[in-house]
Amino acid sequence: MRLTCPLCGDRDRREFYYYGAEDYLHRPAEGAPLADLDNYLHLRDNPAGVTKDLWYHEAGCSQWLLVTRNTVTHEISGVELVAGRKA
Amino acid sequence: MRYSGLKVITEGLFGNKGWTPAWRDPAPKAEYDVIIIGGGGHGLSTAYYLAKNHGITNIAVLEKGYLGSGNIGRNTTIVRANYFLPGNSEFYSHSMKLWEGLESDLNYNVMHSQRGLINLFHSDGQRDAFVRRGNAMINQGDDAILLDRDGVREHLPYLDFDNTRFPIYGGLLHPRGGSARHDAVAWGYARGADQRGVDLIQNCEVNGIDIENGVVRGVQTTRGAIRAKKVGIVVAGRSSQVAAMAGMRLPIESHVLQAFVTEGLKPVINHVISFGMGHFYISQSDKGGLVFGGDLDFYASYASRGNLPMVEHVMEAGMTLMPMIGRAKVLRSWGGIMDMSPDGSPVIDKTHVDGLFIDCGWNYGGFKAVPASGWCMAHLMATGEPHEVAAKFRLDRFATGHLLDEEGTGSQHNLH
Amino acid sequence: MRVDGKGLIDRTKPVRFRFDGKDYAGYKGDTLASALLANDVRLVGRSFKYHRPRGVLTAGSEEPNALVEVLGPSNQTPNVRATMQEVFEGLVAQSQNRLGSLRFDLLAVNDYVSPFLSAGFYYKTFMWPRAFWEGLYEPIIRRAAGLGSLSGKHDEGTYEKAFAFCDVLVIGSGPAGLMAALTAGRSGADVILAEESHVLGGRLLSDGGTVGGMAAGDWVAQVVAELLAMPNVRIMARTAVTGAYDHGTYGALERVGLHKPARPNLPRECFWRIVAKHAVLASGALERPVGFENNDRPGIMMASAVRTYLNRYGVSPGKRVTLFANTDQARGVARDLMAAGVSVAAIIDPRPDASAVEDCPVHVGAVVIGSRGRLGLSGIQVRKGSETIEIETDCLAMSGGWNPTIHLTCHMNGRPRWNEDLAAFVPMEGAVPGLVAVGAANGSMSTHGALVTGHAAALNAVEALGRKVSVPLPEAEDMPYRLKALWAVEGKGRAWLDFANDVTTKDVKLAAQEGFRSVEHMKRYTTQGMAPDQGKTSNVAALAVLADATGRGIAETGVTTFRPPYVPVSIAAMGAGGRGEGFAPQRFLTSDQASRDRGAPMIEAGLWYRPSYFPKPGETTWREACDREVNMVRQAVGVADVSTLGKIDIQGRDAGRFLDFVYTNTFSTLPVGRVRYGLMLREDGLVLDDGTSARLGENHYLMTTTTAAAGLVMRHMDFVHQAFCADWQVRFISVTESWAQFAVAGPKARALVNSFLEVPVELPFMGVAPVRIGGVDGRLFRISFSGEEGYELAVPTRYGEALFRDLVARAETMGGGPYGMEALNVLRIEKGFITHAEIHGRVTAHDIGLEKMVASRKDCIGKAAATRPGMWGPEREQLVGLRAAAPISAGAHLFVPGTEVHRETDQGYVTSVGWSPTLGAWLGLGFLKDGRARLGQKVRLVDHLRGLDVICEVCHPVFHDPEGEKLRA
Amino acid sequence: MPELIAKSALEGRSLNLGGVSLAEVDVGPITSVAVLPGGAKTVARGLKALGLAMPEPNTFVEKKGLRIVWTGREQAFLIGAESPVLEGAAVTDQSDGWAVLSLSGPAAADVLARLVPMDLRIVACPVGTALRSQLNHMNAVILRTGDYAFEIMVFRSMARTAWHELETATHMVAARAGVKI
Repeated sequence: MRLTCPLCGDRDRREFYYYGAEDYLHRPAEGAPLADLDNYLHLRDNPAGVTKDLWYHEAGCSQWLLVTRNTVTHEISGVELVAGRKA
Repeated sequence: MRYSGLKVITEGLFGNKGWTPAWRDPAPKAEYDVIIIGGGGHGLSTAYYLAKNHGITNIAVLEKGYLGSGNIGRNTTIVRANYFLPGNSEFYSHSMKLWEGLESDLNYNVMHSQRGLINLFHSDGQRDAFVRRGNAMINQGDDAILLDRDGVREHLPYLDFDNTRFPIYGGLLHPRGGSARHDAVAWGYARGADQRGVDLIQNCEVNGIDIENGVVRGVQTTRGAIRAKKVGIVVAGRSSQVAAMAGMRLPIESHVLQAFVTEGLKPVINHVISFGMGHFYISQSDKGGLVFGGDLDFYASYASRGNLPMVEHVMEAGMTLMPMIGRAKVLRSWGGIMDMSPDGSPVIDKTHVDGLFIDCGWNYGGFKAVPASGWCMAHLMATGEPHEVAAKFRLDRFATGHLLDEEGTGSQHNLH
Repeated sequence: MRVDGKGLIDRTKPVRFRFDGKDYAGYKGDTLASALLANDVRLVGRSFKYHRPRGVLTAGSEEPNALVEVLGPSNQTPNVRATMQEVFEGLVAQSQNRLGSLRFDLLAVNDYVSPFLSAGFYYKTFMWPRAFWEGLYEPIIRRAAGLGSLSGKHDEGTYEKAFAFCDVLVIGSGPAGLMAALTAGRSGADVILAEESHVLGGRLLSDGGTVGGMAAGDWVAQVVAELLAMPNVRIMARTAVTGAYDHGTYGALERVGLHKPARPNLPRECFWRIVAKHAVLASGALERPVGFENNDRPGIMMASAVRTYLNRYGVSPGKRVTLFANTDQARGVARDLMAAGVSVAAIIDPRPDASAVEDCPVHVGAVVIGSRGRLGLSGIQVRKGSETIEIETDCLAMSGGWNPTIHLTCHMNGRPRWNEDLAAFVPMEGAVPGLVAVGAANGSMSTHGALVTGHAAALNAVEALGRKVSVPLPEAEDMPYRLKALWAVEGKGRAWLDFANDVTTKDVKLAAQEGFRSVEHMKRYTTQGMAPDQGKTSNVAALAVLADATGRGIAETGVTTFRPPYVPVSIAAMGAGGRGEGFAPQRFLTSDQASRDRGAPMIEAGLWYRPSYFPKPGETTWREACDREVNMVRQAVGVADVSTLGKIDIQGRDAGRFLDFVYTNTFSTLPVGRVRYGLMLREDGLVLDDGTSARLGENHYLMTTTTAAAGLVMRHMDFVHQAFCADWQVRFISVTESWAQFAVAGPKARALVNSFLEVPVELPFMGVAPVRIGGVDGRLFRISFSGEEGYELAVPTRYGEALFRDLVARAETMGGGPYGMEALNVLRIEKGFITHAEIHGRVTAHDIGLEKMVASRKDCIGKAAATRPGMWGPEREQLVGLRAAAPISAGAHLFVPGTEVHRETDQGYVTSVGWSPTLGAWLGLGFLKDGRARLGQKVRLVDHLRGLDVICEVCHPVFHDPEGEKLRA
Repeated sequence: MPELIAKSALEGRSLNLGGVSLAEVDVGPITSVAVLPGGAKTVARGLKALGLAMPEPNTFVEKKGLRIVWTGREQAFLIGAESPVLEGAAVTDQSDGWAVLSLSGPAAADVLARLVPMDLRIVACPVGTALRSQLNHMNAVILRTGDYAFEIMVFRSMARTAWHELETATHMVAARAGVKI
């Protein structure tokens, strides 16, 4: 399995650490109701198909990556820097 | 028909023509009292215990493939009751008791054998954590023995005690731990449920759940609509897809876990062994194959197959722990779909829809839970109240913070 | 028997080897199978269940029968395919899975009671009496089961793994593979040609014929020579591509040293990870047997195998051969045998319209219905219409047609398509992105078809790579592949499908009869295709029999799942490098050698090694050393290497603001030159780590993490920064490895430290300052994990060893010295300081009494989640101290004295314990329900595993110097 | 207080086998330069004084014995001389954090093929390439310094493991070359 890091290029999966779904990027604002927290930490769409999830190029540039990926075929259709995306 | 050694002899004398089908293959009726979605281990045991414990037999188990085609069809077959958190320890202890009577209860040889499970540890810190676990097991009424290094060497002389990266300090022996023949568990429960009148419907995929003003009415399937008063979702790795049909978003992320079997070998490993410094566990099946596995691949996946980095890590763990298996050749590798939950423990609970129940979140420990999961899901669906040993498996526990986190790794789904 | 003038072996190089204790001779280039057949040895094994005699069936890795044990000086390999093991001088092999000798296997008795051992019988019996399963039945089954044996000793072989990258990976070197490699090679593309066998050419070496107007063998040699001369082409012989994985990654196993005596540093096997932009599967096809009564005797072989042994190895497996085949191609076997002077008893062809041109008896529209010869074939019965013919023969070459070798195309859940004309499954296009099947692997059975499809696939790849090439196509035979599918001949006796697992057509029908109608159910119920060969020659016939028994077509019945590896791969090869200390990197302190010189046992702390204790002469137990070291620190001064703690250098205007966001307490208000203890939560509100952070400058902090969580915290901070505050003025980098840091603790600590400083400095408690030490810029922190007046002295790592040796030497002149992890642990327990034994991932700030550290006026990671109802309240277990006169243990559970010891009455558990020489008592830290409200009470500590049942006093965790006067002295 | 003696991670160890030479190298000071948001221009000016600039990803540039290596997003290691104060960047001394090994010879790329999940042949990895990747189980920075030469930077505390891995791979590659398969 291979990911193309936007900075380092095409790399073997063993260089990356997987955290979870894109939901971890949408941190509830301070004081938000606990239900928002449940969504943020626990509830997931968990699709059998295209999803977006978070990978860390641990052995490379230490950048967090938002990867668009198919959970059935493992096809990867997009990788972008978490730090680079518009807030 | 009742199975026995005598029956095998008498049927053998007449060319085995007399054996009848282990289960019927009926077409789905228009309505049932109860529908169980999912013909895997947990679905079949739920149907069995609804019939056996609660006298409810007008049940349909709907399976999109063949019976036992999911995780129960391919796993490392370990049966253990070595959990330490209240909420888990009583559940798995209950499951172990059911395992110990399963052959006679089902009249089906599931080949459950308790040859002992040893969790190895490689530091003082790990030892203390296993002592806490072992004491919790004994407090629960189960069995645990602390082995020091020499104690481990007595049981497992072939481990590498001299030239290894993480020396063995000792092990926690769980004498009643062991393994069973996974397919036989599915087939035993299927046959038992079928004999009590449960309709096992294969090649029947559920693609909709009918709900009218908050009450479940039945399901839509590839073989037509079927009505029911109560519906149980028992589909492990596919839980999110089926729950979505009822407008539910679950605390589940589905992950691939690889497992391996070698070519058949004369007996060399008699126990189930778990390595503490790199997720690796191994046992030898009755047919002689070494059955072993390790960690998830760690990315969400429904592909039922994994990739080489984790394969290599598992093999390296095997070689540092027991280099004698070096010349054994991996015959087959496969991957399952693990329904990982945010604390590593399962969910057996009602839902916001009246009459709709959910049994999911088994991470990679579902096989040993098959009996108790069925027992408790049946109790919940029949009585509306959770069984006492499964009372803590609530769906809302993540929102309220009443976690059952055995690994202590927090809400990240793939760390359990 | 050996046939003169035939074969590619080297008759000038005889090779002696031993099989089952007997010595034989073969030639270089022979396999164990060809050499045994040359010596008229036909019986080589026993089947799994009924222990029926087994002989060589094929000439490749799909072999189900000829599995042997190869013995080596340092290891023994079970289940080796004799058809793939090349002979070498001194090779020693033996047959396996037998009780007694190969000829007199006592377990063959199973064959006589086979009606009672039909498919799945073991699910229906062995249930009574219950204890007998584990006591009697299972042990017998386990001893009888299994095939080959491991030696049980550590495998001392050398193995390696490697990575390779290419534009085009060609798998298989038959006509299709060679054509593809030649085409891609000439285009200049970067090509790898992998061939499982030890010679290239595939079936061209067996079937002869002409390619491009020359003998097939000559064409092979010419192409291979050209490929070898191309710098952009790498040929990997003896390399089986075992699995297709995501994004063009393939696993492959190279046999590097298995065909020669062991040699130092020469790996036995290499497991390759090959990354290819394009892959061409030219793996050919596997011939399949025909089912008839007793079709499994030694001497009954695949027709193509007989031709391969004749033309590649110069061996005829029999003196009087019969051919039973349903294709025109197979007739070549009889012609080659006769041309080589080997007697052909008859040709039996089930096709009524088949030709009969060979000058030997040809029975058209006839089938074989039985065979004779217990340990080796002696004769067969043939039915032609109503007539039955007896034929004396010692070798039956059979062929039921060919199955394309599609396995790799199905490794990503792709299902193959049933092709009615070929009566075989062919790959579904695109099932594995980037992989194209060509030649017989794709159903193009003729040599011409192989050349055309191999060439076309290579052209597509070359064009996709932006290259151009034109390579003329040599002409070759294009014989139509006309066959009449024959899975099993009707008859009442046992017709064998899976020769290894003893599965008959009756077993498959029984499975259908008992409701196991899905092909996956049938496979599991009968164990069809679950032996080492994974049913490569038998699965299709078995599912055809199932289709017939369940009234469905073969396409509808479908296949079982193809899974990697294509051929079995040793755990040693895939685990290369893992053996011994190779499993994980080792991290060494600069003081490592100095500690070992003092006899300190080094124990693993994550990937680091840290000294456990420093034994003095006369001390026999670790406790004696530990007590001494604790007293030494309390009364004089102790030195300990703490370099393993994580150190993260944080700079920028928003550094303080960032720390406020990741820590529960506030750091932006910390004055320069001061240090503060911080508590870090995970986003789920539970404690992730703790440690001190120092402010070195206006925009410059240095964070310290625990050893265990260093990597975790770095990754967590990178996420928080990049996900939530990527635009803040803050950057950070690990400096863990850049500094060697030593704790100096005890009443004489200040004196010792000052003696090292060029300019002594008066540091307040929790202060930090740059210092000069022995001509070097360092840092001095005044922090204490022991509870004594304590400092930590940091210098660039290159000076670490020198500083440690000097510190220790000087400490010893002051009545102090080095102290190890055991003493460090007791000291911190006496002081109530926590480690990851306490913050084990299920603990909140409230649980450890630090809820006041959660600043109210700012948000931080984990703050919201910590407010969830389940994270508070008396139900939760809180950190307490425990004190007892008698020994206590970590991992024990706590109960109210006098109550029954059971899960329901469990009140908590112990996380850390130690004998405190300072307080003369056993001290512990643990968690107790509503603990802080129960200080002063008694609690019963029970450790079943160590046999302890002790009454303890619950007290405040800080036992020693609760007011901290020593710290602030 | 006597001078503190400095010691390198591998104390200058070296090995020659099968045309491959492996040795510990002293590359002098190593300084991490991490550009703060908006600081690119000021940092560029600072580096210009040394005749250098922030390198492109996966590259390193060498001028008069001073080398600047790409090590991450807007981050580089300045190697070979003390770093000047650089406004607009977080500057951190890394000199003692890394052990540096040089591996050279015709079979150097084959040796690394046993340990690094990257194509290190000259076409894919020309001179001037800097890759942050792995050396078996540890992180490493791999520099292609010559047609047949690499430098490998690993965490100092893991230097012995790095040496052992490279030495073992060198022996195996040599053993293969010594025998016609």
